[in-house]
Amino acid sequence: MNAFVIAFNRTFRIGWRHPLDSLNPMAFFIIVTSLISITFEGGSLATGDGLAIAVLWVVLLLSTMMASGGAYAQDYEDGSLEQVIAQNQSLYVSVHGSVAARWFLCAVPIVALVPLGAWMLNIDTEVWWILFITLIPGSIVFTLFGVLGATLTLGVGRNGVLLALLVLPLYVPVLLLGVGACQRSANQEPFEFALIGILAIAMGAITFLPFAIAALLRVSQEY
Amino acid sequence: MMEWLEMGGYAAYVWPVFGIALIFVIVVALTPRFQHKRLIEALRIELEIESEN
Amino acid sequence: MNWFTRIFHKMGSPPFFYRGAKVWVSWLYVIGFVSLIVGTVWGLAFAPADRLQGDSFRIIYLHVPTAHLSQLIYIAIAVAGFVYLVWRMKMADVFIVSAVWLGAWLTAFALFSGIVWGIPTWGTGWVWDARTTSVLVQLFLFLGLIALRTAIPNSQRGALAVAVLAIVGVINIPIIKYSVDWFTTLHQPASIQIGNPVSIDPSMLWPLLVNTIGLYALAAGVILYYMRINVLRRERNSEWVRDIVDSN
Amino acid sequence: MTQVNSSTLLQVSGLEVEVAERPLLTDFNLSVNPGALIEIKGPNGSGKTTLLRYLAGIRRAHRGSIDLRSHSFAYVGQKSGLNAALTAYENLRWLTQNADQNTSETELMRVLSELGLKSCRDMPVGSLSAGQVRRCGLASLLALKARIWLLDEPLTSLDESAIDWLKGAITSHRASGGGAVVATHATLGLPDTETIDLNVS
Repeated sequence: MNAFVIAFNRTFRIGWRHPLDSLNPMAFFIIVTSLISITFEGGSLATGDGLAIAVLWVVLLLSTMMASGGAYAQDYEDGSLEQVIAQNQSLYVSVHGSVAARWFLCAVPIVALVPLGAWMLNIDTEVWWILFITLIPGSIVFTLFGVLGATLTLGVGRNGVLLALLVLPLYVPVLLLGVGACQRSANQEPFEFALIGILAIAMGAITFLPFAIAALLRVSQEY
Repeated sequence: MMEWLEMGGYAAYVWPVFGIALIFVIVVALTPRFQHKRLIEALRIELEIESEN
Repeated sequence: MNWFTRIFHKMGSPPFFYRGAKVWVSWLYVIGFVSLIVGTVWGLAFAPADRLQGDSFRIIYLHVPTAHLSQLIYIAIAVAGFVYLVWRMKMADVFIVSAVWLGAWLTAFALFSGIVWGIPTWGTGWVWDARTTSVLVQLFLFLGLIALRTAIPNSQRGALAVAVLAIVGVINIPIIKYSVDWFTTLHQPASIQIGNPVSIDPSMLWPLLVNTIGLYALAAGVILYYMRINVLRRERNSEWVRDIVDSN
Repeated sequence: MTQVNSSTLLQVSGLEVEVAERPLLTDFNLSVNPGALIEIKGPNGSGKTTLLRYLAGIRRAHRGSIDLRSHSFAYVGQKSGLNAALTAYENLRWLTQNADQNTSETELMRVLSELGLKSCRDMPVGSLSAGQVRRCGLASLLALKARIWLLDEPLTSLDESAIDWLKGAITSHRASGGGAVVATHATLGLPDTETIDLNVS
């Protein structure tokens, strides 16, 4: 069977058995969004305000990072990672499967909550579709970088802050392009450049980051 | 001389930057020297203990 | 084996490097200090003041070299990371470990001097434009590299992790520049631009050049010095280190 | 030198085993022939586990070669390789898929019941006892149908009956032309065992 399918099935099944790993970031997303809208004097954030879009993106970024930060930690602990490496499956393909499953588990539920967040933050309904279009590739990149950060810090105890330090700078371009595209669209200005930019970054990340992740997984066994 | 020190009214900006740079350069240039000495000393002690055994 | 691979291998040999680099360190220190003193005195006392910015522009003599050098060090670290990734050359990792701290400090100093320079020049210490933002992100990347290297004591693993992070980061920096450039055109009027004098008078340029050379030389000396220390630390169990310790 | 045999299952020549970038073994040679049982002995830190990880391909050799001759192998390390959230059956199925084998459900069930884990089929591995988890890991030996077994301290937390079962399994594995390399400090006590003492060499 294909290494992609095997890794996808396994990661998805394990994630399904740990629903809290997906639900906690979702709860985090809702709570932070509502806290922000409360502090803007009872949700008086002006409609069409660019700030609301930026807030939504940043909260989504943080939730996805939280959700994907635990990737491979269990596999590393329980020895299934060494089984994958020992049996010489294509680690690159396997990483793809695993990341795809993780995206479905951790990022898709949060992206699905975006209408709720956008409604709480008073974002114009006309902007919602562009939010979705940019957030889907954006969340893929966030997940990939999150998994990269997780593999960088594999076996390092209590790695929450370290993960944030490593990963957040890498999130900057996608964040800027995504927020910019949504804000421009809200102002009826052209935003194609940003959309193309996000897609290009997503393609690059999908192609190359799994190589880095695979290399890090392999070396994590060479202690 | 005083005129030069005033830096055309920008003394409060120019001198702190150069002062911190001076400290920075001295610290950065000298630390490896101390570290090197300390490391050699530590290695020497290691060797001594080894030769005692 | 041609001459290039021979030098490559020799440089990769720790005892050869340790002994050979000693002279280089001294010379680089001398060149660095002399040029820095000459350049700074020249810049502070003899170069004319800028027509628009007055004497505050003299910060350029420190700001520009440090900013450039910090970027160069980041790129060099990424290249060394690539070398480590492909050839597993241990000296590349030694270089990374020896250069990160200096890179982080230089980046921090470039930011600091930029802020101090910005206050009188554009009336604000901070502008979220492409250059400042990318330098700030570069500082975060340096801090990340340092944190990662200290968190993973196992040297092979830590080295690889740092190499990967450095490469991913160096690809990110130009992307950040472009995306900030695009993003800020939305928000900020083009009235504020970081001072980059289009035509700079030679009498102002010379001290800058001398200072740049001095800083590069001193930094190269410091990095080489740290590399010597790290080589010694890593090879502590080998025969040649014992000889050196005995002779000291 | 070890004699090179056309039917050799696993051929190791000139291997350098390093731990934390320091060579622990240099020029290590080993060949595993059909029916061979090789016990690797040595005190803690002598590199038993590391050597086995080299053989399994988890660590890559920088010097020397490890030739599996495209034989399938099963590796049971000190970590079980089983996910706590998945059931015993799911874990076993994943291990076989991971080794690119299609073992049928009936076969997997037969293996589980042979190890007394039939009732645990649908229980997550996290809820099993240490001994049961260990058995489940060893069950993968039968599920994988591999020619070469690489076992790291297989006796840990096994009870009498499980040890007997393991000895029987290794014996029948050898009888059917398989080979096994076992890193252990307590000998299995099986006939015709080749012993490699890492402390001596």
